[in-house]
Amino acid sequence: NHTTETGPSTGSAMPSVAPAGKSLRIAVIPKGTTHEYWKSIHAGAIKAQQELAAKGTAVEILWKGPAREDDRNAQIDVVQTFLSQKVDGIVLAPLDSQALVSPVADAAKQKVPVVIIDSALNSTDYTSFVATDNKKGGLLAGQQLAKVLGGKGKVIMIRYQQGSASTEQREAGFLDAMKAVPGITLVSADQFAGPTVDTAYKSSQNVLSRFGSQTNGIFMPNESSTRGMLLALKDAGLLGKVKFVGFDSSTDLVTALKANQLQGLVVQNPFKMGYLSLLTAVSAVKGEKFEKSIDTGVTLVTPENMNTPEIQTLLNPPIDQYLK
Amino acid sequence: MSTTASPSVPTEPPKRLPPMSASRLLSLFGPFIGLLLVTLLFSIRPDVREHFLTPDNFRIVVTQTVITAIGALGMTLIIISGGIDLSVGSVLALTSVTAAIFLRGHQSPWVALLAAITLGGVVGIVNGSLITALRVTPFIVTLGTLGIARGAAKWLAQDQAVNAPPTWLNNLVATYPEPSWLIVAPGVWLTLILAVVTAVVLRATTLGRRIVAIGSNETASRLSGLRVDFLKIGIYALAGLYFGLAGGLQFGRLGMGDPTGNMGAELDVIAAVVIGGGSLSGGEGSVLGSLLGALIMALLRNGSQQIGWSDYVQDIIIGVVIIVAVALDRLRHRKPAG
Amino acid sequence: MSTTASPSVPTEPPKRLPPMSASRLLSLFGPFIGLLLVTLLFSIRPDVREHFLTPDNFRIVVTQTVITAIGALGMTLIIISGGIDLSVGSVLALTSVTAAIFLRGHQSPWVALLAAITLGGVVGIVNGSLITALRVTPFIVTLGTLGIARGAAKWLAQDQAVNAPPTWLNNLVATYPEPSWLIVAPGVWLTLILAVVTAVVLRATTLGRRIVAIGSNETASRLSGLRVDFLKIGIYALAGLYFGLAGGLQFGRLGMGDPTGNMGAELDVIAAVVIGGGSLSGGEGSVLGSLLGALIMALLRNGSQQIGWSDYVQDIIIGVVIIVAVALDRLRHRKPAG
Amino acid sequence: MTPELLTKQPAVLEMSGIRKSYPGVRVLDDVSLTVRSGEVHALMGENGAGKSTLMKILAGAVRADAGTIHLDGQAVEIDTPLKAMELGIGIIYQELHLAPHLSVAENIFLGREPQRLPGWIDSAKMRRDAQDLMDSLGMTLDVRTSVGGLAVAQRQMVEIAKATSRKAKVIAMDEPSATLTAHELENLWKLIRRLQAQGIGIVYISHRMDEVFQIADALTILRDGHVVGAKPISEINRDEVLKLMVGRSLDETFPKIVAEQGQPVLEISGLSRQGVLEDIHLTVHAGEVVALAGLVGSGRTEIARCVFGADKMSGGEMRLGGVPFSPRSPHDAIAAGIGFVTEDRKEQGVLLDLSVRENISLASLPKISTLGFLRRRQEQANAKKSVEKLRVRTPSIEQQVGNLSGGNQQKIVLAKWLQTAPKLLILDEPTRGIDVGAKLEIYGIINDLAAQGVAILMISSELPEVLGMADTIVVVRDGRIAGTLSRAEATQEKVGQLALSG
Ligand SMILES: Nc1ncnc2c1ncn2[C@@H]1O[C@H](COP(=O)(O)OP(=O)(O)OP(=O)(O)O)[C@@H](O)[C@H]1O
Ligand SMILES: Nc1ncnc2c1ncn2[C@@H]1O[C@H](COP(=O)(O)OP(=O)(O)OP(=O)(O)O)[C@@H](O)[C@H]1O
Ligand SMILES: [Mg+2]
Ligand SMILES: [Mg+2]
Repeated sequence: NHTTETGPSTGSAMPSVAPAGKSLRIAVIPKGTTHEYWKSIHAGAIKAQQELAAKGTAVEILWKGPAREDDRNAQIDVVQTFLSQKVDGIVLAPLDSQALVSPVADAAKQKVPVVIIDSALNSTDYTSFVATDNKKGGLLAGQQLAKVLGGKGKVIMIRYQQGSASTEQREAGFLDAMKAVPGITLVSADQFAGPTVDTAYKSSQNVLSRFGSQTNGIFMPNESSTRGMLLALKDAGLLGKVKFVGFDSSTDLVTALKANQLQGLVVQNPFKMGYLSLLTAVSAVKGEKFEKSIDTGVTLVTPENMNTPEIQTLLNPPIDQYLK
Repeated sequence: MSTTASPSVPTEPPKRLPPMSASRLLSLFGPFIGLLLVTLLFSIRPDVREHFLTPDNFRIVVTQTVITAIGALGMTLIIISGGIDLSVGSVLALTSVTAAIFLRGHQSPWVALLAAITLGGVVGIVNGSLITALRVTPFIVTLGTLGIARGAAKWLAQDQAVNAPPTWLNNLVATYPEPSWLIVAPGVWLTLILAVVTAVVLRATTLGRRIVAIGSNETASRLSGLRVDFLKIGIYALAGLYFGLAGGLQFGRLGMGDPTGNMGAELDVIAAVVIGGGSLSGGEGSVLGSLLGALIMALLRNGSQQIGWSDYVQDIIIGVVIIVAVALDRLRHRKPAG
Repeated sequence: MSTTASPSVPTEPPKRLPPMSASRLLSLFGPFIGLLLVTLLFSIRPDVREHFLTPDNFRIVVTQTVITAIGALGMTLIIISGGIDLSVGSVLALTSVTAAIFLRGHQSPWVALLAAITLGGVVGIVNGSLITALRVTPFIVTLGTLGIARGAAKWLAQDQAVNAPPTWLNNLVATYPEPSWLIVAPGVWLTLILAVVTAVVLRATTLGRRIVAIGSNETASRLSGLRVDFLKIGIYALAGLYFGLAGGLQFGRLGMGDPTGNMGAELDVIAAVVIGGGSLSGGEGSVLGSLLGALIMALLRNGSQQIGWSDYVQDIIIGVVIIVAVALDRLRHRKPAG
Repeated sequence: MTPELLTKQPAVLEMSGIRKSYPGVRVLDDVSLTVRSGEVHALMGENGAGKSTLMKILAGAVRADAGTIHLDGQAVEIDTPLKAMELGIGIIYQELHLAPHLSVAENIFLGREPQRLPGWIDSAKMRRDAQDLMDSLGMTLDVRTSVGGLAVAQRQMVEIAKATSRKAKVIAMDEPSATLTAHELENLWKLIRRLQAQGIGIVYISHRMDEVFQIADALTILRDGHVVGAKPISEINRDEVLKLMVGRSLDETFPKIVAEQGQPVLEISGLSRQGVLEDIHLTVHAGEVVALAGLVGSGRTEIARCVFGADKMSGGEMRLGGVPFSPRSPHDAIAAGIGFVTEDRKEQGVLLDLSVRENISLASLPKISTLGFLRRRQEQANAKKSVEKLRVRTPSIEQQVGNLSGGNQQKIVLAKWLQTAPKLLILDEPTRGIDVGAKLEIYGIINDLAAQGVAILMISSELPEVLGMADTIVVVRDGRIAGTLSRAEATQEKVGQLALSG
């Protein structure tokens, strides 16, 4: 159980905000808890916590997400409950750009700083925004696919789920990239993969059954959909024959990349996101200086560049080192 | 008014019933016992209690309960009449999207809310009509409309969350209401008023008694000259109005219409009714019980989070509480075995 | 009374039954009609038909059906006995995670599969025992275990998908099986064998007869000497074994155990049974029907995606088909009113 | 009313040319029925003759294929129960139809509750009116109690109150007396006389010949869906009625054969059950028929349920075949050789959705199976034999039991238990709703069983049956044994007196 981690309390440098012996309580609220992506964020936050502790600021991380990544109500409830617990600061990956506006406004009223991570929020009440440029990610993926296709061919994109802002931006970015290449036609871009690998697998099978024989390239906008498509390609005997670019990383996907079953993965830096967001939140609580907006960057990983040390740290964030 | 006809205690064996026995006391306060137990559970640890037993937290929990509670009121009517409605989650999404679309089209908030309520009623009429016309069980019809309403919501919303400018609708389920003398959100008061109205309808009106009669023995009701089909359509329509209202409030809560939201809400709503003493075979159910059932579930989620239990502990505990609550309820009024 | 029947007793068809009426034909081929209609629907457009009506696509669809179909077989037993099980989705997740964990721990695939099946049976025993011991309706008990099993899955998996090395389990539900003379995945054959066994149990054994009897009138069954509680536990346990097997195959299909997977699968499984002629009030249900029900639903999704309908059109069409299929079924054997 | 006066009365109800078929069965064929104002018109016929169906058509619960109905000389179309009610037709169905979660008062006034304002129930008035009704029926029953907890006879009285409380021109009563004992029956008859005086026409269905000749003014007899006779009661006698009903002459006296008694099979001593039974002593020998007599609610069924393991006893002991016996479930009791024909056939006796064959074999599945597999042929053969032996009127053994007439369903229950070849057979109201011919067959079966050494414990509310068939009569009152009489010493008066006051 790693729900709450308490750093060693070695007294505080700022007794006015955090009286001696009492640590700062920062709630970190992901969109979900199951994906490796969120674990990396958690690990990054813990790294920041340990560094802060070493500098004499004790921070308690309250890690809690909604059960499902599409349950806006549940995430609102989580935020509100933390507010009633009087946490000192909040790091939030909003499930939705609109739905979380009012709880964040509540936080602002109570003078609790909120650092938004991962996805945007339609509001000005937050303290700082630490995120990836998802549209740029989609664009990178599209450019890579166009490159490996030699600028022509038929392409499939299966969307993730309705109402998921970050993947919608990736999809939009990808479509922009495709539009820029006249030799490429999109044969299917309006089906959805659904929330799990299983749903993505079925969806991919069905779409491939119709278009598989004529398809040259594929893009999938997140980890579970990329995984599902890999399974479907394997079934259809198309692994390696169709050019395929995915998004996000996991052990399986990295293996596929190595085997040249994927020609590219666009990865974010969730570890850095978690790390920076906690530091930013603590700075805000303590009234120190902080950045209003931080881009943690997207990187295109290809079979060629995947063994470079920078990419290796991106692909294998030191999760185990921080999360037992 | 006759008090023995209370829908929550209908099957007590009549003759040998002691006037105010332990079992009768239990049956009156039974639903509160669950509430009390859950509250105690989270008040043991002082560090949790400190944040749990506060007016602020109470405010948060009751506000979180509103949508499930209003849904549960409608569902209580349906379940007492021997039916069930699985389409609630989808209808919440559909009507909240509708409210958002109206607002986005610069209609007044009143019109938007009314549109949501009306659409809820329309879906109810469709459900009721299909059930009576096709003679298909409510479970299946509403499983079908679950898909249809969800599809309609996605279609209306063009597969995207529908944002709308803020209006007073957003204040309806705000945790800190304006004006602040309201103490809790207007939506909470609305829920209470609706609950009283529903309880009165069930106990004191012909409609209410007929709802119980249909759930208790449909054939007998038909043979007694009740227009069962007509009544059923009416019940689903009425409940649909509640669901539409809940959808309107759901819009207010999020400030947007989410076509993929509230999935699985039907199970929460049904669980609330059954925890509160409703019987899925019809004829039994209590308005107060359903409200408390909804509250218990919200309290459980809230408390689990405050105590810092993981997601899976929460899943497990809520599952256990549902079973235990209903088991206690069965002990209260045990039926003679066959 | 004599128990040794003389073999000479004539067993010609009962006297006044019309030899082969339209309604009898309908009731035999009814479930196929739905299948045919759906197939026709997607075969109208030549460009879709070209890819839809192919052996390869058939292979894909039947393979996708396997898990729902096996679940539906177990659910058929439960529904015929007058019960219901909402925990299926969670049990699928729990048992697929279990299989993954065993494999990751370097157990043989046989052990992993057996573990999944056994655990499914254990959850079934728990469900059955709670239902009979607490006298709480199956809907509520399994709503509770839905949460509990889901929580257990997340806990076992430590909130993460559990990856495991590939074994022959992954071949069980592969679209192109090895050896290739199998034509379809071994899992499909397994499903068919299980279906035959289940149908034989239901029609030709005392157990089957008792399952039907309990679903038809529990009190009368008890008074006729059936050990109803014992049987019920057995039925949920047996169905649990099916669910466990389905969970094992689910693992095989993905090559991983996903603790958050298969949410809502219970509704698919129940819908399959009911589309196939099962009645939620017990006593009725057909193995063949349930299989076809599962197939119809998979075919609908497959076809909709091939034809390129949007998600919402799919939602709506599937909803409509569920209602229409059951309405047709009701026409087939209409019960006397009043 | 005298017959002469009656024939001058106008007809309130005229049904003519009524036809009704179900798949495979023609139930009613050109049936006519004329009921005059103030007349009690008995409708008689064997089980499955079509009596209930005719009444359901009258009440709008079933639609006829053809035929006309006139009320007060005017042709009417009755398509729903509501319509029938509005036209002034009241009915007491053979199978009770009450809402268990509602109170007695609410059931009586369901659908036409007294209202203060439109839609608002005036519950005080409703309660008063209901109480008055029950009082006038001689029932001491608080109308606020919910129907779910009432005994069958009490529910029957609620049905009667419900049907008669409406402003009706015609009231149909489908075997109202089947579940009643003498006391309630007397009240029912008083009520019928009152209704009669108001000029209401009454259709009265019963299989009890005595009753019919006591209360009816005229009589219509159905056989196989045809009217085979319609006469004023004064122009017909019992033998003729019997002959018309069954198509042959019948000797109506009880065919009791006293069998040789063997060892005690069931010995009950000091049996009690909290709040229901106290200190019951009872012995049934092989070949003996012991009848439990008593008023409704006296606890006879409870005794049977305890013996059968369906209810737990709280004190006392039982021996079966000389060895101590304490069944924990019906399963135990059946395994030990007990059979139990329950009184409530719809809830506890038959499985309405299943076929005749499946119902008959339900309690004896182990006997017709090998290693858990059913021997289908044997099952069919057994079912056929039973159907023939008990003369069940059914198109086939595959017919759903729910489609059989009430009396035929009762025969299926009996057939089911005969399959188990019990040592002790408990019969709770075994001839309820059974026609005269079939009754005689059942009595014959009881004789046969007794002759084979089966012990029989019979519960019956029909005194003549008790007196006619029992070797020993045990009278139960308020959960205690009020007295035991041998066949020789028992008379109607003695039993009645014991049942009422000891
Ligand atoms: N829904 C139905 N489907 C098929 N057959 C039916 C149906 N309802 C009644 N029957 C048949 O109609 C015939 C007449 O039934 P009905 O109930 O009218 O008999 P009854 O004269 O009232 O007999 P009883 O004295 O046993 O009550 C029976 O043979 C019965 O099997
Ligand atoms: N479900 C019940 N709840 C409460 N009391 C009951 C219930 N069932 C029966 N009783 C009461 O138990 C007593 C014994 O009933 P029982 O059925 O044994 O009587 P009985 O002599 O067989 O009468 P009947 O002729 O109606 O069958 C009655 O007072 C009855 O009202
Ligand atoms: Mg009848
Ligand atoms: Mg009795």
